[in-house]
Amino acid sequence: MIINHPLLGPRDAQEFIYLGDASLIARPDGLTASPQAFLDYAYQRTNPAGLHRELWYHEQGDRSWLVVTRNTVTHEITLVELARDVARREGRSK
Amino acid sequence: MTQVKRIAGGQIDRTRTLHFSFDGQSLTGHPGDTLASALLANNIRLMGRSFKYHRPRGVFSAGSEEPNALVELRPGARQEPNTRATVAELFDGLTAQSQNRWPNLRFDALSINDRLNAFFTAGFYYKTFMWPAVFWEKLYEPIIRRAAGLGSLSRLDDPDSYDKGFLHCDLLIIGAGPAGLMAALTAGRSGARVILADEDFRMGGRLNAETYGIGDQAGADWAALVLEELATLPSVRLMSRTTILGAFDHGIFSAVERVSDHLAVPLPGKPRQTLWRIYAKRSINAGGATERPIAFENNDRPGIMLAGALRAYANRWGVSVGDRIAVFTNNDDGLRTALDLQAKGVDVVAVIDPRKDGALLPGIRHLRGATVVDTAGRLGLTSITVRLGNGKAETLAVSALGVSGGWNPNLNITSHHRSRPVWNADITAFVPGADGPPGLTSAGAASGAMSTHAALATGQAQALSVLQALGFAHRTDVLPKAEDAPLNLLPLWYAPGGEGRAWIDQQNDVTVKDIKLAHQENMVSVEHMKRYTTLGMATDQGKTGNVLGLALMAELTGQSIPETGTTIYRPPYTPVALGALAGRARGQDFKPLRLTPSHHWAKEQGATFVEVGYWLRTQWLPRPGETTWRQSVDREVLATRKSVGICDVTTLGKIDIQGTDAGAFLDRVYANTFSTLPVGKCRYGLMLREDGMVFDDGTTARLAPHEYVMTTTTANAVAVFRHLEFCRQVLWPDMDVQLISTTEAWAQYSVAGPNARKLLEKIVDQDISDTALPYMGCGAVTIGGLRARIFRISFSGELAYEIAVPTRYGDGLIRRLVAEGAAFEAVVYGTEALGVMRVEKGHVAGNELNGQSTALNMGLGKMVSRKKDSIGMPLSQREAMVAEDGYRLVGVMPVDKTAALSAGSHLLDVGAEPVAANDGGWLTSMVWSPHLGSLIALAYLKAGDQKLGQRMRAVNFMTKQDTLVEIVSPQFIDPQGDRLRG
Amino acid sequence: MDNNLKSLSALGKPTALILQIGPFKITERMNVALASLATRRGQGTEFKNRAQLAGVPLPPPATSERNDPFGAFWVTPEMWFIEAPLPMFEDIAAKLKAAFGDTASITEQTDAWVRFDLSAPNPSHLLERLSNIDVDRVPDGHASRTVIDHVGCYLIRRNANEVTLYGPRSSANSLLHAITVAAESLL
Amino acid sequence: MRYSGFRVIAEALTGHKGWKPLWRDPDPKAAYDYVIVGGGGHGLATAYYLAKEFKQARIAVLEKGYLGGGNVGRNTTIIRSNYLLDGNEPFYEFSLKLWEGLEQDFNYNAMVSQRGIINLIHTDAQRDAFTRRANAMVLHGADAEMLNRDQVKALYPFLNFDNARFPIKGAIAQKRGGTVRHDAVAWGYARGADQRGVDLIQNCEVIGMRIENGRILGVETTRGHIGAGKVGVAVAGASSRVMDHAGMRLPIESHVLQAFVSEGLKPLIDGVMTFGAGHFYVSQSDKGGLVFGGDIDGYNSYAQRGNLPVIEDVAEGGMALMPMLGRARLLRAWGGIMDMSMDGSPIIDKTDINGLYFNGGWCYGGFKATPASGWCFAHLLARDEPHPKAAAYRFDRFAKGLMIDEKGQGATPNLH
Repeated sequence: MIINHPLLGPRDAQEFIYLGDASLIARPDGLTASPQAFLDYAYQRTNPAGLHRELWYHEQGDRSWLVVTRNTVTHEITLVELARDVARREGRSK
Repeated sequence: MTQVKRIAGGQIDRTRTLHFSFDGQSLTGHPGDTLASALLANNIRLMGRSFKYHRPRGVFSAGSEEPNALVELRPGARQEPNTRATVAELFDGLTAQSQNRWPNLRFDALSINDRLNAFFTAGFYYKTFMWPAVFWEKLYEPIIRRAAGLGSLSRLDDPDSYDKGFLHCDLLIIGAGPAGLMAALTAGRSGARVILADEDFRMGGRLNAETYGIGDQAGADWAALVLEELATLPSVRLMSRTTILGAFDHGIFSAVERVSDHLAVPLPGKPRQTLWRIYAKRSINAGGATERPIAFENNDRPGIMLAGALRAYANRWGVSVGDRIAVFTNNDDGLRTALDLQAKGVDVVAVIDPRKDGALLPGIRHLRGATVVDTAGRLGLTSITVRLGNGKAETLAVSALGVSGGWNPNLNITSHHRSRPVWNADITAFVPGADGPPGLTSAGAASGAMSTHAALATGQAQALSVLQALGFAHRTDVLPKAEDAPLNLLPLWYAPGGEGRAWIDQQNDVTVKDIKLAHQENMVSVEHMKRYTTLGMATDQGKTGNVLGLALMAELTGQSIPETGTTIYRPPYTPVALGALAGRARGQDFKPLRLTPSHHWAKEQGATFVEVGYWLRTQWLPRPGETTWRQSVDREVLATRKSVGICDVTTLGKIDIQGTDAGAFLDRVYANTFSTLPVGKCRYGLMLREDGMVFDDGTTARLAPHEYVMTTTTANAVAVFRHLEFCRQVLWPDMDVQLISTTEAWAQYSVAGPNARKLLEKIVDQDISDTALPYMGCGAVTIGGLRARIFRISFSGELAYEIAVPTRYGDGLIRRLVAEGAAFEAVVYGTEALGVMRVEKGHVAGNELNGQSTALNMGLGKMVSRKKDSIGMPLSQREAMVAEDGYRLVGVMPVDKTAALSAGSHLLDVGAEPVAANDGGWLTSMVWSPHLGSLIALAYLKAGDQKLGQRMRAVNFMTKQDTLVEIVSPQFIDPQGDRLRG
Repeated sequence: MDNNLKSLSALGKPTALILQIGPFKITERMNVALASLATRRGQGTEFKNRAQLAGVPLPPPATSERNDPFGAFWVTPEMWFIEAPLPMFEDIAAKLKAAFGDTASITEQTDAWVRFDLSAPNPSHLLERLSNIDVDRVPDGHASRTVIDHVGCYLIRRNANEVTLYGPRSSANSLLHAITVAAESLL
Repeated sequence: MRYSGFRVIAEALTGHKGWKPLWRDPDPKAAYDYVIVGGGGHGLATAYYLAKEFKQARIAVLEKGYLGGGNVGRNTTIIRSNYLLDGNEPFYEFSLKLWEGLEQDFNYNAMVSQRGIINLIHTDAQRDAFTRRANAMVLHGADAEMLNRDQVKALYPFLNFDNARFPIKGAIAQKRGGTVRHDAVAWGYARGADQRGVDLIQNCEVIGMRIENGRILGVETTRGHIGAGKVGVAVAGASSRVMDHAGMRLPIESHVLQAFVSEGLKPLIDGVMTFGAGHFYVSQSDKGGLVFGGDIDGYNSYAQRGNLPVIEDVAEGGMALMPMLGRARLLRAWGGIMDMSMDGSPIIDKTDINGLYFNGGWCYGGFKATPASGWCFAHLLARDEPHPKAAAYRFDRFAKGLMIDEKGQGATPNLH
């Protein structure tokens, strides 16, 4: 696969490490979240057959975490963003 | 007998003679020959045996689709089983032998299977060999396994090397026949970056095997001219002997280039083959088509081959396979075989043509409405039986028969993304589906455009559309004139005769009867049929047989072929040497080596090294007179505890963490707190995974208000860094934290033992007294003015420091430490002694950090601060993970100090049955403590903290050890830590 | 006793390696200091001012830039590796810290890497066997990370005939081995 | 009809006219007591044991494609019970025992062949961990042995003992491990179930579930509505897709695992071998092909095909272990969709919806589990309580912190 890195252009997916669903961005606060909310965050996955937003890390590249929108049936990639930008957009800060 | 079957013409160099041998027989051929063409030239038709029935077999094709003529090529360690003689390029000194036969090719004992064929039907083995049950492994299966397989490996290490590489292009063209050449010319002339790859050693495809022309030249001459021009275009790369193996996601293709397979031995330094990963913006499959046979009884004898192959041998290689030949064809292309051979003076006995209508060939006995229904000849074809249009049978004496049932587009690669081929009734064949790999289109016969004109036209058109899409200026050249004749094919898959067998999959011996049986037993879906009969599972991957089998099943079920199903292909296109896929990564080069700064010194000292991940670390350093590793390790441990020892700890991961939020960041990623750590101090940190299990541990030092250096375990250095980046970029993107690995930047040595300070005082420029540098202190120092770092931390339990200098000075520092240490009888110790001392001290390491253990299990539960949120804290509090009877880290000592003990032993209560219900835990690490004069171990024991002082059994069924042990504190020495603070 | 420790090259030799294999010249460079330079959050403007003042180039992603005595190549968002000559910049991190103050996080990297400079009429003939970077087509100054026989390296195209490789120091021998085997296969 | 050697001979002498279809192709009935979704190994085994061992009737298996077309038809055919943890080992040992009597039980030769499995050891830490495992296996009544380097060399002298980057130091062995002809497992169970009245319905995809008041009433399929007393879902890689019809999210990701076969070779490797320092395992089939594989590709996928890096990685492992393999050829590569769970262990459990049961999360280890999975799922369906051997495979283990994490990798499915 080729991941079109937002800063570096097309790069072989072999350079990346895959983590999983981009829902892992939305980590609940460990002091205030309900146990169920934390369990869902850590363990439950939508696992769609189709568009999937997922986290990839450019380990053999610039070390950026990316959010890749990819079709899990065709492997077509339609969007690649820096995970940091996505995280901020989703309200994460410090 | 020298090449008695040679006839005029062909693209072989008759001025040079190559010597080779087959089954020990010395033979000759010419450059340009394949092994198959050379054997045929020498009138050798029998080349192999089939898989199941051990039927005599000869060449069936003239290309990579060959199912029958498989040989073991080359001698000794280079022996290469199942090599298709049809693609093996002849070289001087080639040796080949036949395979899957015993004692020899002509008399094969297992041809008894052929006589017993009535029993060996499809799937017969599923129905028998079940009684008695033990006979399967003891009797039946060994017999089956002995007969299994085709060729054999030498069992010797492959002496050749392999290479890998990466190529980029705008357009990859697969196949250099008329369509591929036209596409390459069109794209190359416009300046696009083109790779033209062809599996053959001579580009041109079918043009090399045909007599018709392009423009006013012979097809092969046109191809040569085009190739000449392409070679002058700087943006075009011509890759012959290169097979495109697979189409992967996003325009990535794998290709194997057979760099040296046409030589007896690769030239010095050269690989045998190179695996290329090709990144292509667009690609065109111009891989041509493969002829398919018609099934009829005994259609598998040597001398029977595809009609196109028969004329390829005549036209390209100057070989007439037989003196009297016949052709059985249901289409006009097959007629070319008869015409070409007749023109070359070969006796064409008859053309058997099931089509009733149409013109008769001039000067040839053209039997319309006829079929071939049987053949004869034990080791080679001697005659065929023809059912004439009037229903009568006639036997014709022939030594070669060309068969053509039509042509199947080579769409293999277009289905690598599981795109289903589409049935095209016009050409009675499957063509590539529209949903193939994005960016890949097909041209020429591969797309179903069967004439030469259509190949040129589609090749050009596909290239033009690629150029347009990629924004290249381009022009449309006038195509040269070429034949544009229709196939006029009458679908015919099977010409029934009597009760005999008609082969569909020649290599695996799948016959029409097998397909019928599969139908009878309701194995009718294509996949069931294939799996049940093994159709298409052979080394030719069903290139000639699959569609035939499908068509027959369609006839049996009364459905159309597309209703019956399609068959898709998987990579690789043709079988590929595993060596090529592995490339350079073999032997010592399997993975890179990481060497420590003290490596060269340690090697001089005769150290024993051990692999720790990619690192090589010193395991121990034997001294003269020491004959066992234990002597060396005991000495290293005792000397360290008595005076001072030095150990290279560079391999531990070191991550520089800076920024105004660095402390807060560490509080989030560690279970314990770091923001409160004073500058110039270190603290042991425990890092959890989000699921609450311990991930990693190590000391982290605060070098400046906004600068920390974290230590990780050697094993987890990379994973921890990745995790920290995740936390920094994804979870808390606005924290002011910067990360960089400094593992490699510093050569770091542990100096441990009562005299550690005294030794370092001789080396370090600054005051490192207990006051200046207390326990867990750290800071920048210098060594003779050279910048260095010192950390007063201990893994051994002794007074200890880690001293670091820029890596290039690491060799100098170890020599210096050893030299200065001589006054203290200092030792350098390796990972074994390190392990002994950490077990003695009760520190967890890799065996305890197994990813299945909590801080509580390790006795470190209090380190998990619940006052702050940190990774892993929330889930670490789940009920089973905080249970009081969970595993706890304990120490284990044998009651009898001479008793054996081993890691991996399980702990049972004294007197308890050795069953899982009584399993109390297990010994994680075991060492000989020279200090205590006993084997000692760490263990995870259920409710272990409540069992200190109790006696249990440590049981190892593997070594039959059952040792009475006492459960003790995991801190075997100095539990108060007095030595550390000394 | 002489208090000065002797230094060794990443390959474990007292001097730098120079190797000619056919058209390929491989030169180990020991005379380069290296440090990572990262912007502290919220300090972007001041950081850039300081860089300009100090003459430290800050090239955009996937590129390198020279401004003697400094060279720089982009590493990751808001981080660069800065090259400078040794021994003048033996304490490169300290020198940069002096220039950047609290606007940057700076970490010594000189000893973390081995540097091989490859010069040849067509370096891509060799590099296409080692790296998936399209060395022929990337512009001069291109700098990016790549993998060579499982070893993560930085590749900088200086010009059409010269390429720099930075590899992890501990794997220097493995990296050199990969380069030489590939080069020898092209003789 | 009963299969036997005598029958084969008799049929051979009479032109094979008497062989009957392996199974019927019935149209779906309006309703069944039990509807098993998924005609793969686990679904077919469930139906077989429901009928045979638990004496239930009115059972249907719904398969969206052809029987045995999922992972049971695309795996590397290995059986073993060399597990470490208490939650797993009894289950897999139960499965291995069922394998040992399977062919006689369902009267079909699936070529269950216990030629042994070894996992190579390259470090002392691995030896310690494998010793712990071997002892745990023995405590659970399974067989295990530790081999030293010489013993491994005696078994496979052609391994790379002399010039290896990661030298072989020994192995853990399970002699009762081995291989089974994978397709035959599906066919044997299918035939056995069909003979006991189970309706095997192919080309019948479940596209919805009818759930009212917290109870499942049936499934919507491409062949119409089918009513059901109980619905058991055993669809491996499609678990999340099918359970989504019931509005459930699962602790599962779907990943692609590739497997490989070489050209047919004369016998080389008798048993099964895994290479602990590389990502490689291999056995040789009764037809002579080397069957081998390595890691999963590592990203969520439903594509049933893999990519090049894993192919190269696996080949590198093979060459590192057996340098003779350079001259053997890879014949075919294929991909299957693995239901990778969050702790690497399966789930066989009820759901919060009455009458809906789930069987999945097998990762890439489902094949060896087929008999026990079928048996335990049938038990759960018939008795409404978990089989003791599968008691740990519950959904609530994550909430309780009772993960069964053999590899110790945590909630990252692609690392299991």
